[in-house]
Amino acid sequence: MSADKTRGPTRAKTGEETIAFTFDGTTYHARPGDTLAAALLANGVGLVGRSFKYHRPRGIMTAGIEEPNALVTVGKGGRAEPNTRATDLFVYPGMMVQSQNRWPSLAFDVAAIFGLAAPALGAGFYYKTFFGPAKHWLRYEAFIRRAAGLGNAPTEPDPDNFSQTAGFCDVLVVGSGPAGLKAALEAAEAGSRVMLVEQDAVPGGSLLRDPDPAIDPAAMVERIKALGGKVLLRTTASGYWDHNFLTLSQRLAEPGAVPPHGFAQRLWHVRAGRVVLATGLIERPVPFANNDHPGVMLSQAVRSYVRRWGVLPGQRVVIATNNDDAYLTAQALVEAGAEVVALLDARASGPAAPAGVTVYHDARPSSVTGRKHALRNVTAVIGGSEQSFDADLIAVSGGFVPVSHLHMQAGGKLTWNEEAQAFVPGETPQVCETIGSALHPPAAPAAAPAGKAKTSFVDFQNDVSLADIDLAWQEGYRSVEHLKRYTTLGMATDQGKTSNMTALSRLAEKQGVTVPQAGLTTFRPPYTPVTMGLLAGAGARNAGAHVRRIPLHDLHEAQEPIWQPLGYWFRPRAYPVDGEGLVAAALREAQTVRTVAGLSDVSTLGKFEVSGPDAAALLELVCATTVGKLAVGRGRYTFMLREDGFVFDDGTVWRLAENRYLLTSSTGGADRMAHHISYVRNSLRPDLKCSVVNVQEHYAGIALAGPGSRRILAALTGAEPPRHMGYAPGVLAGTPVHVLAASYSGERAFEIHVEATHAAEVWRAIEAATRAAGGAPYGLEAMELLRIEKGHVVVGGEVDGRSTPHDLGLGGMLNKAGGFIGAAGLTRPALSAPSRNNLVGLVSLEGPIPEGGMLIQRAGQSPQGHVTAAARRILEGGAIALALLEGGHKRHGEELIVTSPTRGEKARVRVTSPHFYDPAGERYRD
Amino acid sequence: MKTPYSAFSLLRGAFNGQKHWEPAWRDPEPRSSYDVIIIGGGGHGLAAAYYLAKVHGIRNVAVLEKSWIGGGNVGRNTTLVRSNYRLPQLHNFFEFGLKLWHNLSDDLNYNVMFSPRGAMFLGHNDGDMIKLAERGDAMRCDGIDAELLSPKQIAKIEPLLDLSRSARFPIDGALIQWRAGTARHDAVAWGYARAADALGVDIIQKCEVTGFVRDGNRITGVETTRGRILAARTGICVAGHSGHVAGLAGLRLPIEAQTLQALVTEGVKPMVQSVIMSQSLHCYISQSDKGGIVMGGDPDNWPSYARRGQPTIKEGAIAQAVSMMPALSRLRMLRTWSGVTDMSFDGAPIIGTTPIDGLYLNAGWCYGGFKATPASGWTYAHTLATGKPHELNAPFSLERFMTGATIDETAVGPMPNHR
Amino acid sequence: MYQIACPHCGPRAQTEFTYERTTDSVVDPAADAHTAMHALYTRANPMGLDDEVWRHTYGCRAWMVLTRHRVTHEITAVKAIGPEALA
Amino acid sequence: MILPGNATVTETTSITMLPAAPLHALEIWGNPQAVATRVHKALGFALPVMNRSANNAATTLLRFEPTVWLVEGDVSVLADTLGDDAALTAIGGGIVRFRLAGPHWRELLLEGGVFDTSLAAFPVGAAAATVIDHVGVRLWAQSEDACVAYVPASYAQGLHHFWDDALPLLGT
Repeated sequence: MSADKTRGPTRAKTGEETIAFTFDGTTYHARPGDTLAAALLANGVGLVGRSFKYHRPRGIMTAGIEEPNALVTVGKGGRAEPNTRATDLFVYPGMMVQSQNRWPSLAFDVAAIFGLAAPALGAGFYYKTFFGPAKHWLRYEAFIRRAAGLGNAPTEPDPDNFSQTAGFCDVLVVGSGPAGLKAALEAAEAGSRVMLVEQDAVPGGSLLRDPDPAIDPAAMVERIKALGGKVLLRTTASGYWDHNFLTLSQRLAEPGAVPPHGFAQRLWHVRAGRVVLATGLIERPVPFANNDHPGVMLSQAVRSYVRRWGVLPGQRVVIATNNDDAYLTAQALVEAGAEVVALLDARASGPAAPAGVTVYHDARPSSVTGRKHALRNVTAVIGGSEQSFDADLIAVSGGFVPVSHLHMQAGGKLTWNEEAQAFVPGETPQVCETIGSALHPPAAPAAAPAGKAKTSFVDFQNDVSLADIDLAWQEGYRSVEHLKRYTTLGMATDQGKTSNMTALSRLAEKQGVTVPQAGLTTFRPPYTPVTMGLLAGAGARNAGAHVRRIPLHDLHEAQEPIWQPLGYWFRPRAYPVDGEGLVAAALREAQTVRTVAGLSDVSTLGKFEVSGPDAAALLELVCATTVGKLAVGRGRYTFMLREDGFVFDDGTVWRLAENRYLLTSSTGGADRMAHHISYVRNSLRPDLKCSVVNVQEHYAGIALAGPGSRRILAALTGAEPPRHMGYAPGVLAGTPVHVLAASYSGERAFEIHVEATHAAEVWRAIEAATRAAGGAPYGLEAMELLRIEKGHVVVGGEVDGRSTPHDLGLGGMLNKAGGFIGAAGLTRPALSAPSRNNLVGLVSLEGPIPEGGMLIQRAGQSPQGHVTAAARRILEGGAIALALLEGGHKRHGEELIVTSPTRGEKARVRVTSPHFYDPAGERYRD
Repeated sequence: MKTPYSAFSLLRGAFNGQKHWEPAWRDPEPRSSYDVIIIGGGGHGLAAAYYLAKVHGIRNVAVLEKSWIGGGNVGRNTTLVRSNYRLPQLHNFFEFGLKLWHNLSDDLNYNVMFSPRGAMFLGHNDGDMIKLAERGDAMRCDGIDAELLSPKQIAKIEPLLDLSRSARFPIDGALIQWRAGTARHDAVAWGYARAADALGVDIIQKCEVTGFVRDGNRITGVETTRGRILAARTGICVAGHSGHVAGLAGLRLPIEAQTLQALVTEGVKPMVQSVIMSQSLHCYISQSDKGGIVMGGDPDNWPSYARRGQPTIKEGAIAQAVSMMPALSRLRMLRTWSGVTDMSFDGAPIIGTTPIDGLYLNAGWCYGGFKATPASGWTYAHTLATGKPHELNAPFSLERFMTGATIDETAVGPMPNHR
Repeated sequence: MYQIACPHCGPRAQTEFTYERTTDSVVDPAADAHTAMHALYTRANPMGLDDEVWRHTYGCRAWMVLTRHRVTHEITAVKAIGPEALA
Repeated sequence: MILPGNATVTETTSITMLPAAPLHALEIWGNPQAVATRVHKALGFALPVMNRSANNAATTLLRFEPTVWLVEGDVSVLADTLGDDAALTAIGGGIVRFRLAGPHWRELLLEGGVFDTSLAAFPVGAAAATVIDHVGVRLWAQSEDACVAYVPASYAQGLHHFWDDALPLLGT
């Protein structure tokens, strides 16, 4: 693209243009330190993007993070970052940039036709049309959705990591302008632990635009660092939360670039003793017709491009202002060799202008016309009459907005500065202060807009004009929040940084009140948008949930089992041999347990050692069954209730010694059980003399079950194993173990608990002996078949959080003396209503029983219950299931239908007792 | 009579600068008494007022809003609308509402942009899939649409989900409700307000209730920042602040106020077609018409009235979302917001009478109030008009906590912070 | 994220703590059913200070009562609860 | 796969999984002063105060909880001092010890963390329980140059990977 020599943005070549990058496929060259915006302007490119709604051509308006127009996609593949501000992106070698929201090209965008329909598409037009059934709206919507949106999201996974790091300091200073630098250095010199945060790539803030020979930012930064301070560049304080906690987002690499250490960004979680906000000002644009065209730029931005980057954004420049600051821009432009064709000052008087610059007072721009990359002409209302200027750039300043976002996020209040027409930070509830220009914005009196409302844009990205604000007012959307939501003002990626105050002024004018009376919108985090990957951190890979490994993971892995995720755990589900599938393997394993013996890993069970003279008293509070009468060396099944009387866990309790018990509970409930017991012991009964220690991970658990289990274990330990529900310590493979004679499978069975670090030896010994006897390891799936056939309930299945002990057939085991947690809740009438869902068994009369299926008497009926678990008889064959059925205890023998419409399955079943196998327990009792 | 909304009228406006539109609702002074006062100008309160006027012919109604209408939870949610609950009391209630949603734009003559694009719950293991089937079967038996999807079918709808087996929580399938979707939340409040106003309901903004007028065990009106206003029946409808307002009448509720956060990213071209939720993870994702990815997670599970969430809670939800859909990684979180939710003690709402005569309660919506707006308004209007619950809200009584007839969808018991 | 002054560990990040319930909803195991259910199922919900039971779950595991403001989130007092500890 | 003794070593930092050691929880529920005196006499040093450690050649005591001490090493002399006021419970099977050594160990522990590991806040000899990348861990500032982290065994591999991933960032 060849720049017009006398029009549009330009920069004299110096040979420093050493960094090559591409924009929409064209290669350009930039100097080190250039932002993309500076580099594009230097190469004569003024047209950078298209607006959201009307697809109007847009250029570069600012030189900072407030940029509403110049949004691009940078990078490729999984690193591509859409909607990146050209003003907040430092050029690096090989950088690839694409413009957005245009088709087929930036210069010719078909969707610009929306602009023609603009008169019918004012604020909230969509609320007034597209009626008909919701399905019709889906069709309109598909079209609207494609037209909306900005860039494209990547479709590949992100190759980079994101770090999240804790930070602590006495003083956190946000902003490295003159005020921030001074505050940070003073704090560091006073011995405080200091963090100084700057969103730019170099320190200095406004000094980069308006250098002060008396202040050397780089030297001050070095001094702060030497005093032990931390200075973070390319870092934005994006959130200010409770108790002086702030989140800082740091770029370790520019968007789209390959990061040097594999980490693209770092999120700092900082707790600060004191926070100093030196966040400066953002300049206000000026509303006039077509004020969104490339070549309309904020005055300070123009000065930044001229002074910091040596770029002339235009060569024939009109300046429009309501304050003194823009006169400095005139000065900078004149020094750089541009022609300032007019300085329009809305005020009746102003300071002296640079030599050769004509100042017009009582002068406001009313419209501009433009060509592709620059303006053609500026029209102004001067006094009462219009005058046109041949110009390629207009630098505007409508006053200044203090950056008070963090102050407000911290819960701070704002006060109105009438002279500056600006809200400035006031009181704050946190240990926080604002300093510098954000507290003292320059005077800038209000000036009424002079152009046509319809194309006088306020929110540039979302195409909200003065006319839209007027329409919202007319239709009764008069609170600021209604106005914003109705017009979408301030909802774009710049979050209204350049639009909020202009809109508020218009609203105040409509209401005939002052701006502070018209209201104020709140600022919530983030200050500038933050990548989701950064907020996810390492959790992007694992959802914030590390896999929990069982102690024998590697040993099982060697047998190539089918693994089963269970909460965060992974457990063997089956050990297939000879190409077996899951179903066949599980059935073989279960049959082996029923006929010979099997061993299984039960390490994830919740386990608690409770010791001390009051151990039994604590357990009788936690457990709903009796505990205190257990003899040493004996155990029993138990269950626990929530305070509302419903069953929430079950397990076994064993008296290991006079004052020592072992309580087991379900895998899934182990963490909440640990918390619950701690609550009961420490909060409710701190007086009890006992110790509760969570030994879930200390002990690995191995279940050995089957008719041959007793003989196998006796041989391994050299001792007669305990009888059913007995406990004995023992030694197996040279390792001390606890042997608990408990049966989940319905066979004679033992749990062998061993310190996890020695579990492998014990497992190997038991496995060898079991295999020698014709047995085999079994996984969760076989365990499920065994327990369903036996009619044992499982937490998360039949124990569904809505069942009472009576529902589950456990009512008879309740501690008659009461006094346990949940006893009070259990007395409520609905917990003993006859229509409650009760645990029953189902035997199929026809067809396999779908798990989760609904129980009905006839088609079309509302369900009366559901199948909680289905299986087949292990040795006999035939489908069985456990179910919860309305009034089920009294419905044994009834015939019902199990239906699963989502799977198209159905079965005819008979209701039975849930105990299909050895209901008397003869197979494990002596 | 207001100018009806239509494409024709919009086109007419193209030639007159849209100068023909009147205010969507009036700004009346409060009268000294009404038949019914509804405290709270949120979605539910405005909907209840609309149905009182439309269905029950009771038009002498005031909606009192302490701030601006729609500024509470109806304006700060993630706009999901669905009826895919496991428990019959819940799915029947929400299904009634879903049917109202499908015709709401026409009914109100205000496009609320209800978009039935489908809402899916992902399952990540066999246990999840059985629970999803159970839920779907329960719904289907009661005549509500639900369909199980295989990973291949999911891939056709949401190709950007990580459907690989190496995902931390691999996706085994999903339960989708096609008739579920999203709506434009502000439009719901504004649409109900405009329609209620047209039927004569007084919508009174900047009018905070500071106390109740009491005669024995009967409430006869309210004290407000704009004076005393009397009414035969007064309905509380201030979810988020129910505990506080009921406290003014001396009631302690089975409710704890918690913060629920949500966020939206910068807009991108369409990448998420449906509403994605998960049976095992605690985040939900959809894409707005403007292109922003809207998502949320679990509440900050401790009590607060501040509309100010904690960053780490949000980061946890985002980690889950990015792990499910890695393409979200380079999108940027643009805006966050929080609502104050009424966490009830079984997770289900409370709509009905109270121990005090003349005082009615609509509360306890937890994080599911938006989708309930039409059904809640409809049944609350019925209750306010007749003094008795509609059959759909009868199970959601305040007494159920003391009797034990709780409606506990997630089955975690009485502690809202465990929910 | 709050900073909570654990009586045993000093100021720590809220991430390490879990909220349990308000002190007025602690159910005495010996209470009669009505009292117990009333405590379990109702809250005062003040828009101001309330006393709450918290636990330093991912720290010293001890329990404590926080007096915390529901709107400003200011924590005005922290009191240890639990078995008698060695100083 | 990580086996005991496995380590990650860079130029400046090493992460070493230590061999299993006897670990016990010592919980005191009654007469704390009397127990403290008896323990002091038996061990030759006083029970450490909250979030501090104390040790001799055979035994190290770390106090992470108001009523519970983590005892590393020999407990034989302790067992006789407890009476009906306290108990010892073995927990070593469930905990993996990592030694994080080198000048950047404090910085490494800030990754995914919430606890201030600076020298002022966490001096040598200090002990603290906290959470790192969603995992509850216990830390002991063993020396200027090294820290011991006690990690739940099931999470040990996950956390080791997390720390390995973070190593390139240290000192940058």
